Parts: sequence; structure tokens; C-alpha cells
Amino acid sequence: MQQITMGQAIQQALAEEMHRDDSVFLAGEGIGVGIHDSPLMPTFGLLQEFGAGRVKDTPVSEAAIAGLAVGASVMGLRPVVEIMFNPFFTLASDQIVNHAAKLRYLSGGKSSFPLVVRIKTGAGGGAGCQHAHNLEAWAAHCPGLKVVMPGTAADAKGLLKSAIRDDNPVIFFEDMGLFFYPSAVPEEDYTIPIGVADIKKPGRDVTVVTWSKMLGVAFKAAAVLGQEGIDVEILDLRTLLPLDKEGVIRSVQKTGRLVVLHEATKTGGFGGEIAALVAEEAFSCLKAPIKRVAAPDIPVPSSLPLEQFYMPNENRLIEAVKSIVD
Amino acid sequence: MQQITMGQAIQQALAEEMHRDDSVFLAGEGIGVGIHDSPLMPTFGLLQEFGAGRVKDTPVSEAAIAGLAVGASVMGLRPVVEIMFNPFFTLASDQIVNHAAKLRYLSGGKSSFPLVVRIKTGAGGGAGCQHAHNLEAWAAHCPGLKVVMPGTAADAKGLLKSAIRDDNPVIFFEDMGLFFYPSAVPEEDYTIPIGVADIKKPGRDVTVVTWSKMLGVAFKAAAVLGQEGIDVEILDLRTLLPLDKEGVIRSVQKTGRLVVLHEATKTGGFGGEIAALVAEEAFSCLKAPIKRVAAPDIPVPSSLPLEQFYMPNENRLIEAVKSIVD
Amino acid sequence: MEQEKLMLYQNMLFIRRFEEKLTELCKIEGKVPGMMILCTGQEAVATGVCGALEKDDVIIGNHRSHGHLLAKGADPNALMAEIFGKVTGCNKGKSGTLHLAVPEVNALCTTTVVGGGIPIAVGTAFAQQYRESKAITVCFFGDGAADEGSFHESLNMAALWDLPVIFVCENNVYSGAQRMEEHTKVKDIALRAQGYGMPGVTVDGNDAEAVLQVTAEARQRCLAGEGPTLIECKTYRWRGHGELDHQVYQPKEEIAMWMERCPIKKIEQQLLVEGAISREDIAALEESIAMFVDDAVRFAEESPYPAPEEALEDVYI
Amino acid sequence: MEQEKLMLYQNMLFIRRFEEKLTELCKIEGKVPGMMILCTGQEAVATGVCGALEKDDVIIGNHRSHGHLLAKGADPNALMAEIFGKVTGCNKGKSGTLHLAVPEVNALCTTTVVGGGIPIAVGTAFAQQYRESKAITVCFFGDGAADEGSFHESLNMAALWDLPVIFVCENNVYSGAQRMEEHTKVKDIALRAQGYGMPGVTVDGNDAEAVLQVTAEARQRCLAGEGPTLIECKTYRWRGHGELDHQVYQPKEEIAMWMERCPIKKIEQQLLVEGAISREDIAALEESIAMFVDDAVRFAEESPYPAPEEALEDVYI
Ligand SMILES: Cc1ncc(C[n+]2csc(CCOP(=O)(O)OP(=O)(O)O)c2C)c(N)n1
Ligand SMILES: Cc1ncc(C[n+]2csc(CCOP(=O)(O)OP(=O)(O)O)c2C)c(N)n1
Ligand SMILES: [Mg+2]
Ligand SMILES: [Mg+2]
Repeated sequence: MQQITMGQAIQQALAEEMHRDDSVFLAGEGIGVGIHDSPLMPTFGLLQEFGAGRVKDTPVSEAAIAGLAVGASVMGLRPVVEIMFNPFFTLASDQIVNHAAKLRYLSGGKSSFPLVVRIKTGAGGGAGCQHAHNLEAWAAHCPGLKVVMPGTAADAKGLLKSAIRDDNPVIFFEDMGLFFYPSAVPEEDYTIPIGVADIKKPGRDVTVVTWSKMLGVAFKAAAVLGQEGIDVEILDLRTLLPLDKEGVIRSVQKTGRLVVLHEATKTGGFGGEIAALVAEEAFSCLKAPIKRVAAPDIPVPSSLPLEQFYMPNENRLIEAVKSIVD
Repeated sequence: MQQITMGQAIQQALAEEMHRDDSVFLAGEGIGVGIHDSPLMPTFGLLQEFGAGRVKDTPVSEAAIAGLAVGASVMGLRPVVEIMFNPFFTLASDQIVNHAAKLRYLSGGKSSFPLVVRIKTGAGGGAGCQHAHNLEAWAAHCPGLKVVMPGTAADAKGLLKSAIRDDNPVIFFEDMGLFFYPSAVPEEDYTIPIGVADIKKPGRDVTVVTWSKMLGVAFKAAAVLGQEGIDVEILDLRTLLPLDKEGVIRSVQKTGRLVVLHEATKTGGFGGEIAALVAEEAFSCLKAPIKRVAAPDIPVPSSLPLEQFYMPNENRLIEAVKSIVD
Repeated sequence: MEQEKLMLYQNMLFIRRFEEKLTELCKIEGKVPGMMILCTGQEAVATGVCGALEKDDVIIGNHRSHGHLLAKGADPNALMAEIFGKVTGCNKGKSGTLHLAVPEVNALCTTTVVGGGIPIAVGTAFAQQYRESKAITVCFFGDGAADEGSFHESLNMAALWDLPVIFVCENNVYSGAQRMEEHTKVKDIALRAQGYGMPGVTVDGNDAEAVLQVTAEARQRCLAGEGPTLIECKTYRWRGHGELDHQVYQPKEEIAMWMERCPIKKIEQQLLVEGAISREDIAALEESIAMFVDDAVRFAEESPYPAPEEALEDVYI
Repeated sequence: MEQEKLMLYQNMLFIRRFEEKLTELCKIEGKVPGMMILCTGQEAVATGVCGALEKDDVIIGNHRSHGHLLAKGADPNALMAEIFGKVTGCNKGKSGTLHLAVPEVNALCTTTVVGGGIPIAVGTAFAQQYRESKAITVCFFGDGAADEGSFHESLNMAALWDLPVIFVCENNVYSGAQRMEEHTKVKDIALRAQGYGMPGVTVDGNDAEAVLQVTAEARQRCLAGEGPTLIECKTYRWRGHGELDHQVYQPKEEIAMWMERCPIKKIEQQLLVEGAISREDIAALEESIAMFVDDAVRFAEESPYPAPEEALEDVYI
């Protein structure tokens, strides 16, 4: 299998879908000619391959970019637009939430809006809180949207393909921390279904539900805990909306314990939804309190040690797991 | 005590604070000369009383309205701006989330942003999903903001006064369904502290945590359940951020059972946070699963019977309570 | 030409009577949910613009769109039923009066978010350019919407890419309760077109023929690949923002003055003078329109509401 | 006048050397976190504008604001330490290079959200008007930011209310990797001012004196209650968008051409010709600046990082 980064995996997914279907086009700020000319960036080389008619560099106009996707999709095209960094989702959010998510419903099911909004996300670059602010919980609170947030290159490729082929608006979060590390990705054309969580590591004692970059943290913690005889099951949510409730419940039924891990700040984060789901529908299996490991309720600071303090890490996860496994 | 509506209570709070402190000013669409000239509307008569210098009717420009508040507040004024309907929060959200909430942090604590954003919210008017979309969970996921959502006229008045006097940005949600029904409101100058939940009805058997308009639904259900011998404690959250964790936990420690009730759609709603909090910090007191009663995961439909179906009601709450009390 | 004039007249009259009926219905408690926002007095814009369009052309509407939709050919029964919230409505009761969508006539989206339709029109026009179709997009919005950021971003992008879209700003003097001079310092919204490098035209929005004419020209430019146009139609809102608005801020004389300039009366006079139509023709037309409108109301009233659980449908495909 | 020219020269030179040092530091792995976005070549805008301001005047910056802040009088040590993420930085390490705030000199907010500072400038100017203070606000942003909706809403509102604010569009030909003509069809951003009913001025952004002059005039208009001005400063970004940008899209000849037009060299030549300064003076100045910059770096390097838990402070007051 090829060893490629998530940036490259996304690139492949975009290119393959553009070859497959000429109704797919891309738009966004700097997606054609960009200020970062690294071949590991998701849209690298696509302008050269597909031309300026299908790879549209746009002005710095997030609302218009999102509206472009809404309007083009109702006409039967399959736009894949990019919001450069997650905090700028705010600027596109009227189009995404009040339009992309609702217009099908408002049409009484007559129209559809097969669009994808790719959003780069994740702290760790030292750029501070106006570049890093994980807002997947916002998108996941909007019926009509699907919300995908992969944690591996292989998942990113398969899920992005599904997102592009999906007839509903899909918000696709890409953690930039994953753009640069290679891992195994199948060569052939494949898709991964939206709405299905994945057991990345089976385990007996405790379920860790996580997504995106935090998957790596979960693995690190699981390795340490394994040595201490605690067998962690890692459930990678992959999709936040529609939520794979059965997948989550099944795992907790097995282990009886749950820790949710995400990078976004704790209060109001999507971890609350997972905990609530389990406390509602799998209560009787629970042997211990449900723990959440997440960023503290602060904006992402810029200074290195502060940013590290912000970021949830394996130590905090290990501590949380141990506090409920005796 | 005077019997006034929440609209009038807000009016009084605004007028009294404007009299008290000339750094308070209002801005928003149609807050001076409005298309609704009902004396029950929150800003009715204030233009006449305070003049066009302090009651600023603005163009339809939500981002600029919010930015106006950010800039004016850092200069020491105390802006109270209005976003006409909750879905339009999206258009102001960059200013609110990336600026109002973060700029104090980014200044290293040197600057402060004592602003209030009033947002009218709530389904029930038949206007459909672009006018009604309860997004308090978005605001509550943003460190740096305070989020208030009163359920009675008296609370609205006292909390709005606190919000205006608070040195932090406060998002103040007003459910329009409460604008028109009178209830008792103290005459004298008083404030209600932000961050303190209120037991609106003490009870023994089950805690219902709710806020805003749903408080009325909780009371209706509690009356019925009371007759059947189930003693409901109604905890009105009033403030979502900072969250009164102790208040919630104390109540659940007493009753051992929790139902969260809110009007917003269920998945990703702030009910998840409450459930998660309790499942994490008061797990051992829980005698039954935690239930959430909320709107289904759909946009607010316009047609009357559909909108009624959308709206959480006492029957659903009664059913949820009964399912965990035996 | 005569034919065109007649068509404009009939369409305007239909819209007028359709909405007058809504004014009546509004007064009956619980008949029609939500707000009721009418275009009475502005009918020349909808009919003039749509008169220059082909079926394949797309229109994007706003909160004041009954006229746009009817002018584009939407079925009045389905509209009326939707306004009533009935299951036979064009959107099964999910939309109501404020966000009517009628894809059958390429009225693809109506949005009540002020300015919200403008970026979407950029998208539909982009699709038309991408597919090299011979159709264009028209986006209707008000003078107030021209203050929204979405207006700016969209016009810049549309001009940049020479998209086949016409931006129709229906300047009816008011944005909510604000007069034009209370929400912007410029006298003409059309002025702003220069800032994007596109032509901006001002036209008498109460003259349906003039509106049709400038629209047709702009449409030709679109089809020739010469890009978008901003057309500002100067007109007036006879009624309040919505039917609950008591118009306390609208000078009575101003309303009277504009009622003098009724777009329907204007064209009716011309048709009478030119002998293209007689008083009897008008009476007959009025009667037939009344019948259609009554039919629509009957259809709406007799139609059932959707079953409550149908609220759960149509979120996803 | 001579004095002013000298001041502009010194300020520009300081900014240049300060940022050249950052270019160096960037190459050392882990020295300075985040992006590094410099204004090299554009110094005349910051210094010219701030040269016309008083201490009480407020400036609002963007992602490319080192120059703005230094020109407004910010302490270079505190800036450098902040850029390093140290606790002695002007924002205790929370901000870093991209959102430096220096309230001490009324540099109240720097935001890296493109266009995000423009509505805030409306707010600070509103407060100045409300309090009838004799101060004004200046908002710096780029040509790219002029495509954001926030630009539009803000300029309209500022003009409507005659707010004392100057909108300074630093047109450095590029918005990210897009040339001006790739992101808008207009040649001059200043043109857009008409659409809001405010004056729009274009000025050579590499001529610090000219910039100071138009700013001073606009400031007078603000203070006279005549409202805002949009000033477009035509300049050029010598370096990439940030220090990681390899500038593949920037023609070498274009860069060379603009380096010929260096704002610092230009004024230096004049000062030399006019005899206001000698080669020796320049050498001495360079030396003194180098010392200050080195001091700043030393201060930053020797300062401790904040303790991790300090991340929890300063969210609320
Ligand atoms: C984003 C947004 N802000 C505010 C409103 C409330 N609102 C509805 S219509 C309107 C005025 C719009 O004026 P204009 O664009 O001139 O259209 P007109 O009503 O005159 O046809 C306002 C403020 C809204 N629907 N959407
Ligand atoms: C809202 C937003 N969108 C995108 C970006 C990413 N970005 C940073 S700077 C920039 C280009 C800005 O160009 P311009 O306004 O001309 O300023 P310049 O960099 O040329 O000084 C972009 C797109 C951002 N920071 N904020
Ligand atoms: Mg109008
Ligand atoms: Mg630029």
C-alpha cells in the first residue's frame, strides 16, 4: 500500500473524483496558486491538472464562496469549496447553516444541495486563536448537514469521496496536524461510508471515543495503558453527523466505561453529545462515570508552552482512564 | 409587584441602565423606529426617551453592528446591540466569536469588551427556519463569552442589568414567545447574578434542568406529574456560560434523576453538556438514565401542525420523566 | 410590443389581486401563519424583469417574492396552499410564505435572510457558465440588502468571473422602517456597480416596459459573455414592511404620491389610450383573475395540513 | 518639514531592520512560532499614516501590522518578546505576531481575520464621536480585505454616521497569491468610496510624505465632523505573503522594479540631496537601530516563557 499523508490522500480523492465526474469543481482562497507550494497540501497541483475552469481561486470572500457552492449545487454541480481555517467558518456560516442545510427542507424535498465544504482546522501551529478554533460542534448542531472529521489519511480519502458523491451538504474538517505524516492508504478506488464509526483498536476495559487528530493521542495513551494491563478500545467517530449511535453504544456495552477525547474546548463540545447519548441509552451498562478529555475553556494561545498546555495529550487521557478503571 | 411582560421588563432594564450610566447605548435594526410599534417590544419608546445619539437604528449589516459593539466597548462604552433573529447570529458570528470573545485574551488581559448582544429567538411564530433557530449552544461553546437565556420577565430584567454592568461580552437570548405574557417583576432596582441557576420549583424525585421558554413547559408537566405523585424539581439554568455546575449537581444529588429540556434541536444542543456534566461529576447519585427532551433534528417548519410537532411540549417531558421514575 | 404590454398588465394585475386577497386573509386570525410581506405597488419590477426571461433562466428571490414567483410562472394554487401551510403547497408546508421555492419554473430559491440570495445567485450563474448553458440568473433583493456584506462579496465575484447574472435591486425607499437616506448616504445603489467593474443602471421601477427593456439588454450582455449588471429599480412600498406594520413612519402624502404613480394604472391608461384594450376587457380580466385567486384560496383551504410527522421528512435526501 | 521627513526616514528604517531581523530569526527552527508576515517594502504607509496622528488617535491593524505598531510608538522590546511568545511580550505570549495589541499607544486591536478590523474601527470611531473626543481612528487593511463583506458594511455605516475614521487600504498588489486583477475587476479600491458617499483618495504608498499629507487632510475632515475617508496606498509586497511563501507567482522583474522604488531609499536620497543628512548620519542611525533591534532580540530571548497554567488567565475580567 502507498504511504502518503492526509494532505496527499485528500489530493488523490479530489483528483479522482474530478476525473470521474465533470460536475465536480473546486473553489476557495489560494487553492490553485497558493502561498504554500508544498506538494503535501491538499489542492497542490490540481490547477495544473484540471485548469482554471474547474479549480477556482477566489477573492477573500467566505460568504460568497459558500453561496457559490449552494447555488452551483442546486443546479446539479458538485462543488467542493474550501474555508481556509476553521475560525473563518463564521463568515460562511449564514450560507452554510441557513441555506445549505435548510434549503432542501424549505423546498419540501424538491431540491438538493450536493456540496462539500472543506475546512482546515486544528491547533498546534502557534498561529493563535484566530487561526485555530475547532468548531465541529457548531456544524454538528445543524440538521441538514453531514459532518465528517477523519483521523487517518486512508479514512480521509474514502470519506471525502463519499462526501463528494453524497447528495447532501457535507462539512469536511481536515486537521492540518495530519497533513504531513505518511500512513498507509489503499491504491484502488474506494469509499468509506459517512455515518459509520470505526473501532481503530478493540479493547475490553474502556471505550475511548475520539476523532480527528486526537486519534493519535488515543493510540499513545492506549499503548501505555496496555502495558499497565488496561485494555482500551479506541472508537474513531469519523462522522459526527449523522452520528453512529449504535457504534458508540455497542462499544460501551462491551467495556462499560467511556472517555470522550477531543481537541475542541470542553464546554459545549461534541463530547457532551456522546456522553449524553450513552447516559441516556446505555446507562445500565455503565460501571463508572463518563469522562471527557478536551481542551480547557480558553482561546488557543500562541506561545509554545501555552499552546501545548491547551492541547489535550496522552497524559491527561491516561489519567482520565485510570480514574474510572480500578 | 408590577405585572409586566418580558418585553417590558427588558425595556425597563435598558432604560434604567441608560439613565444610570451614559456610557450605555443601543444599536440595531429597527430598535428605534421599528416596523412593530407594539409597546410590548423591548426597545419601544427608547428612541423618544434617549434620542438618536444613544439609540442607533442601523443598516441591515449584522457584522458591522457586532463590530460596532466590539470597537465601542474597548473604548469604554457599554454597547447593547440587537441581532433581530437568532439565525442572523451567523452573520455577526465572526465579530462575536473571533473578536468579542477573544480580543481580551489576545491583549493579555489589557483590554476589556463590556458589550451585550441581545438576540431574539424562539420558534412558534410560523415564520420558519430562517427566523427561528435556537443557537445558544454555539455561543456557549465559545470561551470568553457569557451566555444568558432567561425564562421569566423578572429574571430577564435582573440578568440584563447584570449583563450590561458586566465587563465581559454577554450574549443575551430573548425568547419572543415570552414577550407578550405578563408576570410579576420587582419595581426597585435589582440585579440577578450571571452564572447562578435558580430552583424555580423544589422537588424530590427528579430534576428537570431547563431554560428560556421551556420553563413554562416544565411547569405544566410538573403540575400534571405532581398530581400523579411525582415531585419534580425545576432548575432554571438562566445562564449557560459560565455554567452553574454546582447548582446542577446539587439538585441531581438530591433527586438522583435528571431530564434536560430545551427548545433547540437535540443533537449537539446544550443539553448534552448538562448530561455530560452530571454523568461525569454526579454519576454515583444517578438512579436512572439521563433523558433529554428537545426538538427533533430538523429545521423549524413553517406550517402550524409541523411547527407544533417541532416544539418540545409537556407531554414529551411527562413521558420522559415517567420513563425514569418508577 | 402591444402583446408584451398586455402581458405585463395582466401579470401585474394578477399579482396585485393575489396579494390583496392575502391582505384580507391576514385579518382572519390563524388563517395564514407567520409574517405576510407583500409587494403591492412594486409589481412592475417582478413582471418587467421576468418578462425578459426564458423559462430556463433562474430567479433567486427574497422575503418579498410572491410577485417574482407569479411573474416567473409559478402555480398560484400551489403558492397559496404553501402560504396556508398545507401539504399541497409547493413546499409541502415547510416553507410558508417566506422561502417559497418553485424549481418547476426555475425559481430555485427564495431566502428571507436579507442579502442571503445574492451569493447563491453567483453559484447558479456559475453553473450556467460552467455548463455553457444559454440561461442566466436573476437575483432580486431590496435597497436594504445592498447594505449587507453578502451583496459586496457577490457582486465582486460575479464581475470578476463575468458570470451571467443580473442583480435586480428593488429600491422601494424603505429597508424595514428606515428610509433610504437613513441606511446609506448614497442616492443610487446602482452607483456601487462601479466599485466592482460592472455596469449599473437605474430605471423607473414603476414602468414595467422600461424594466423589461433594461433587463433584456442586461440579459444579452450575460449571454454574450460580458458579465453581470446591477439594475436598480426605483419603486415604492405601498404597504408596511409586513401586514402587521402600521406604517407610522411612512408619510401619508408620500404613499399617496406613489399611489398616483401606480404601475398598473399607468400601463392600463396606455392600453386604453392606444385602444389595445377596452373597459369591458378590463372588467372581464378582473373577473377572470378574481376567479383564479378565489380558486387558489379554495384550493388552499380545502387542502389538508401535512401530518405532523411529515416534519421529519426532507431533511436529507 | 525637514524634521518630519527625517522622522519618517528613521521610522521606516527602524521597521525595515526590525523585520529583517525577523526574517533571519524565522530561519532558526523553533525560534518564533506561527506565521511570519512582514511589511518589507510597505513601510511608507505605516509611517506616513501614523506620522499624521496624535497619541490619542486609535489604530486598528491586520495580520501585517508590525510596521503599524512600531510607527504608532509601540515598545520594540515588548513586541519582539510577544513575537517570541514570551511572558514579557505586550500580550504575555497569548497573541504572538498575528494579533498584537498595544493599548498603551492606542493600537487597540490587531486582527488576523481579513477584514475583521474594519467593523471594529467603526466602533472605536463611534465611541470617539459619542464622547466628542478630539481623536480619530485609523484602520489598516489590504487590497484583499476590500473584498470582504465586512469592508462594505463598515464603510457604509461609517459614512452614514459621519464617523471620524480613516480607512487605509494598503494595496500591495497581492491578496495571498492572487494579483489584484485576479481578485477584483476594478483598478482602484478607492473607487468604492463613491458607493458609500465618502471621499476616496489614491496615493503613492511608497511616498511617506504624500501618505502623511493625505492622512492629515482626512484627519482634519474627521475632526471637522465631515466623516470618513478611504485612502488607497499603492505599494508592493517585496516578500512573500509570509516567510514560508516562496513567491513562485511573483514575477522577479516586478519585485526588482518595486525594489527600485524603495520608500526608504527614496526619502534617503532626498535627505542627502537636501543636505539634511550625511552618509555619516546614516551610518550612525543604522548603528543605533541595529543596537535597538539587537536589544529587543536579546530581551525577548532572555525573557522566560509564561508558565503553562497562565494560559487559563485573561479569558474573563
Ligand atoms: C440578515 C437579515 N437581517 C435582518 C432581517 C430582518 N429584515 C427582514 S426584511 C428587512 C428589510 C429589508 O429591506 P430591503 O432589502 O430594502 O427589502 P424590502 O423589505 O424593502 O423589500 C429586514 C431588516 C432579515 N430577514 N435578515
Ligand atoms: C477571513 C480570512 N480569510 C482568509 C484569511 C487568510 N489570509 C490571510 S492574509 C490573506 C490575504 C490578504 O490580502 P490583503 O488583504 O491584500 O493583505 P496583505 O496580505 O496583502 O497585506 C488571506 C487570504 C484570513 N486570515 N482571514
Ligand atoms: Mg426596501
Ligand atoms: Mg494585499
